[in-house]
Amino acid sequence: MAKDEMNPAFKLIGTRVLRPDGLDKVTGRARYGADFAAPGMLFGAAVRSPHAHARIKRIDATRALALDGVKAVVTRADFPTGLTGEDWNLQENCMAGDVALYDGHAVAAVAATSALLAQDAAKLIEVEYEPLPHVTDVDDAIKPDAPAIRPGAADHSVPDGMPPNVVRYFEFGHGDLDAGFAEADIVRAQTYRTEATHQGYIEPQACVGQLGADGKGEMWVTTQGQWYVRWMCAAVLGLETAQLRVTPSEIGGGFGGKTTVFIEPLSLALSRKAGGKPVKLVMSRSDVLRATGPTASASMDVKIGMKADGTMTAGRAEFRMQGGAFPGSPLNEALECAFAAYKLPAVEHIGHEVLANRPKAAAYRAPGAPMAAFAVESLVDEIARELGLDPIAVRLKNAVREGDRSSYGPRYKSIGLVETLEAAKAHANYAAPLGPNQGRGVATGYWFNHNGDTSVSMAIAEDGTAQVSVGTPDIGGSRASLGLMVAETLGIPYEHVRVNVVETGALGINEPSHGSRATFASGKAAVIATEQAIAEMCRRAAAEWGIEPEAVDWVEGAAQPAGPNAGKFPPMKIAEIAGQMSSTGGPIAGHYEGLPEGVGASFGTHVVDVEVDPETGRTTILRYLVVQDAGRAIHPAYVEGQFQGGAAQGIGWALNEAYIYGEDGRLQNAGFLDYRIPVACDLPMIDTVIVEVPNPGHPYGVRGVGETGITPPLPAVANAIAAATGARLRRLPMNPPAVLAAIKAVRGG
Amino acid sequence: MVEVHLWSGLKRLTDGEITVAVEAATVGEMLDALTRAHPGLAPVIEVGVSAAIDGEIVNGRHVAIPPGAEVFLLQRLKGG
Amino acid sequence: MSKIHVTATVNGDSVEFLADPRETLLDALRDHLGLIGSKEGCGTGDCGACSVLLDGRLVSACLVLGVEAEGHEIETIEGMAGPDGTLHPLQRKFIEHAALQCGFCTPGFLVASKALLAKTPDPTEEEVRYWLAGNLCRCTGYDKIIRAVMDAAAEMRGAA
Amino acid sequence: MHYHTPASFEEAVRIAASAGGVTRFLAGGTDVLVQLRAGAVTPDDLIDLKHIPGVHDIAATPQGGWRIGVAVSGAELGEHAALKRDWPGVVEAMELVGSTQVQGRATLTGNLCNGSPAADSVPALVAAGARVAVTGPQGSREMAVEQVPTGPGKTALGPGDLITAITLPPRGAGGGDAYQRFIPRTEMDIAVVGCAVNLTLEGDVITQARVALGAVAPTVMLVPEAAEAIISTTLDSDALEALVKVARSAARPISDKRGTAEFRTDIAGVLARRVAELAYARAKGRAK
Repeated sequence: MAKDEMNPAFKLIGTRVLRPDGLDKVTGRARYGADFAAPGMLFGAAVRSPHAHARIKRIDATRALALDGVKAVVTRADFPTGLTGEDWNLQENCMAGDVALYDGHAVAAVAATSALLAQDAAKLIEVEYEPLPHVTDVDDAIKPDAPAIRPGAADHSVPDGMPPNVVRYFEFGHGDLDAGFAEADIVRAQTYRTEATHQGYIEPQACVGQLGADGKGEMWVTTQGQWYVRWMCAAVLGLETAQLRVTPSEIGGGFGGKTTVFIEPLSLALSRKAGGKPVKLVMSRSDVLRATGPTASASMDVKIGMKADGTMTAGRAEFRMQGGAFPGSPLNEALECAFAAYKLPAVEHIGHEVLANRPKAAAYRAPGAPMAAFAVESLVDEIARELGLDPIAVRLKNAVREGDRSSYGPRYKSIGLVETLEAAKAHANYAAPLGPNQGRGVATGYWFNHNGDTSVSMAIAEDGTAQVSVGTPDIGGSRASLGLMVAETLGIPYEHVRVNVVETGALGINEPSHGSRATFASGKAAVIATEQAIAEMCRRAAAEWGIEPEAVDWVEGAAQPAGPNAGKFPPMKIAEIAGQMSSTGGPIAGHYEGLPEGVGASFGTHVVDVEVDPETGRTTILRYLVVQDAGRAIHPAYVEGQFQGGAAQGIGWALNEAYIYGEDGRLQNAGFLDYRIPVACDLPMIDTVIVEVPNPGHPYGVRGVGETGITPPLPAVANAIAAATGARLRRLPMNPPAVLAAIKAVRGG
Repeated sequence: MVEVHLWSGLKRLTDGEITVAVEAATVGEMLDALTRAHPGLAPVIEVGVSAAIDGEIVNGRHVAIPPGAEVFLLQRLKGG
Repeated sequence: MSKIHVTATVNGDSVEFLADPRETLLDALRDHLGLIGSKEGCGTGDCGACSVLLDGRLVSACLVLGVEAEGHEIETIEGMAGPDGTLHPLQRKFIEHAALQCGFCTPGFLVASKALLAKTPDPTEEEVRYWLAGNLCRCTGYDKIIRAVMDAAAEMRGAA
Repeated sequence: MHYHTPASFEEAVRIAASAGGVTRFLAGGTDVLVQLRAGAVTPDDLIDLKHIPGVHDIAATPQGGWRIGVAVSGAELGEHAALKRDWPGVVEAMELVGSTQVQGRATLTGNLCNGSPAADSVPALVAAGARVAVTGPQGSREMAVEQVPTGPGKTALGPGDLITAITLPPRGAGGGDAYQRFIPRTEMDIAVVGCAVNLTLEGDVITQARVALGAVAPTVMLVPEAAEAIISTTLDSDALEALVKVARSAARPISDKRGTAEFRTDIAGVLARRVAELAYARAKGRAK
């Protein structure tokens, strides 16, 4: 069915309404993590390891505690023992036990009556370290003779005889690989490497925690998921989960980095030790970069076979990833996304997860997918170039469609890859003339999207306006899109709906705003809850009219008889029903608790033009086009915003962002000066095309849009640089020294 | 019977089998049956897995598996 | 360590506070005066989230000591809308253009953009981008922010 | 930390001389506050110079040069049309330091006293032949800017010494200067390499020149051989080629998080050529 045939005449869906939190955010009133204060509040500071790997021999807080106004010091000794699995990983990462595992690993924390005093006290806590051999590079960490970071950490998946730091091993695939490669006219294999990058949210982690001797606690925190903060803090501290109440603040960016805990359990531990006084902890930017979760770094071997006409016959990917001193790098996600865009008769994936002396990796926008895309989409481009084929034509020839078997096994349901490729091909940017030292790059990207535990409640107010309580913090305008869907469903003005992101006491559990799920999952849940409330309002009207509830329809914000046979009554508007609700049966509300099935995956295609200064190796982005399948854009401006923001992060990852560790294993660029995220003048306007192949699993056709956009830029930029210079870069970042060296290598001098 | 396609890395735990046929009407029953058939899979399933039923990735044990459905076991996915 | 008594004008109001000499103007605004609209994203002058006007000059409040404010005039995001709450055209255009996602960098961008338009009422896109290079945004890719500033500038020129 | 606001340089020197611990002078504060925040340096005494009369002034000297107060911000330099006309290279170099916000505070003197080999304004000051007036416990003296930095984070200023002004010489006829730096992004980075060229023409021929390089040695360095390579030439391709070669051989960079030694050496030559061409065009009145 053609898209426009499926597109009913929505009143609100697809309009660019003003976001409900806009006024607070342009006036400075909106309250973020560090903006909360509680009466009697103390201020905390953490002591962090200056070593990449060191045994903690002694911690002496005597001098700190002697300062007037210092109220509590906590170390690992203040946390419960006996945790296992991910609970133990979380606890160990929040506060080092016997061994500090990376530069920036917290080893103690202190609470005092002012922030300056807490910082002074932290400096007076004496920690005696015995430095141990360290390793930070993924390819070094996987060597058999690398320093063993956590013997015994390997899980059931690791076959015997693997090097000591391999903690997870993974393989999957299908088809006859040898036959596939034999069938190809050209087989190429290359190794690609990406460095770890940070989500780079501008708001550092911040929280105020309060915990009494009775085990009851409160927390105000910037987070993507207040229920995750609750269970994680409870697990780390050995508390009863429901005794903690966690209230999310406005959130200053997360991109996956705020789906876990770092300082939050420390503030509760300090509070408990300080007699239950609330304790505020705010990370510095350098703490954020050293000690919160960046993404993994990857080393990737890829092999692809292709016929001369561009048909891909086989693909193989073997990835090595380090996600810090803990398991949990996005290895399987990376491998499952690697060949997701291609119909391959034979494919094999192998993955090794390795420990290294770096902070525990956290999720970062489409975790794993950008690295995989860098490797696979670069090699597809290399082969297409060698065969003289158009990059979009090659991708169209092999593109997966509905019903095709995916590289990771299951068959695809409705997807829009072909539509994004066609739209990219048709866009003016794909035909724009290029000058000297300029080149064009194309790449596709994929993300599964996700549903997750979801609880939503909605209720009708006395005047017929509506409130919606959701558990997914609003990171990029989700209150606007949820408000649009509820208003559309109810048939009332958008302005009559207030969407609230609520604390953990108000709803059943929710997964965070991650996996591109907020608009899909909370949206679907809100629509279901709204339909319950509508059904109830129809029942109230039916009772009033003395007809069967089934004989009542809901049309444009009013109950009305379903047809001439149902009776002749004037429509009963929502305000009228709401105004009488106390006398017609009480509150009118709806709710949803569950795992909303029907997730729709999202493909995207990016086209970038660059100019490379052949004398300095500096890359300038001239044009950038994002084409992505949104399913349906509820609020197009915020869909475009997700596309543009993902592209900008990907461009940063491609060109200049990287974790730089010294020989001593310490992070050398723990600040925005040398951790170089794109600034306004680094980028052009970012053109967008929203493709809408509606997701049949969502009442309004929504797919998630947040994550796919960061996936194609890494290879798209690499492919454009190759087109501009003839030099192929297979390692990120493609910063000026790297590009200049590559240019010199191909030009012989 | 449901034919469950495993990822090939699990072969070590299933005596080399890459597809396992089990009697199950829901995801939960399928996972329990897999563990009974191949106890080595228990830690894998305990850590968390997703299932794809006719192309749709699901996480709930309650989700029904229609007769003749194509079922894949996948590692639990994360998002950012 | 004794604190110093500081008198300054903030958003047109005379204010007094006691500052530890190590505290920044940003600390003073947020912790002593309750003006939480200016944000700390880095503390090192690299992100612009704490942008304020000091005697009309755009500065990072994290790179000014609280004690240095003595006798000076400071304007923060809280002083940008009119006394009756009427939004400045930049504030309005940021909402209309969806120029914010998380909104954390927004106060800094607004204050910095206001300083730009006071100096350069008809900036080119390139001028806007370079002026705002010290204001980091991680959500938007800057596209809609630049459009909002250009549009506000056009409206303000028309209104003048 | 004690905070002082002396009303004269003499008083500032007295406070510094009587202070026992770590002392820092404060003008723009864009380096001092960053060090304070990082816990790298917490001064016992912080001496704010902004209350001293004249520190905010840009004044013409009787000889036709310029005297720049120690608290003049980069933004104020950039707004001074006459200074910018005479010494566009010095002004553009200072304007490259940090963001617009940092420009509102950062000063030439602070950029110099921070002792960074990558300081943007310093190569331009060196190429311009700028001098500093110093006051200290031993009295007052003058020195050339290139004598001030002695190593990364180190200067020739003794305890209690402080710079009271920077003086630029008269521009004279047929002169032009320029500064460029190389950074990975378009803004907000520390120079990977910086280069300033100041030259004077008679007709088409360069009669005087000074070339300075930044971030390729422990201090900003004046490169007389580079000047010699272009003096008595019309900056033809042979002269430019010689300049590139000399600039590269003068560079003694290290590899660090901002660039490799090889890259820096390469770029020193590229920038020397580009900057010399711009300075030449300015001297000819063909460029702003």
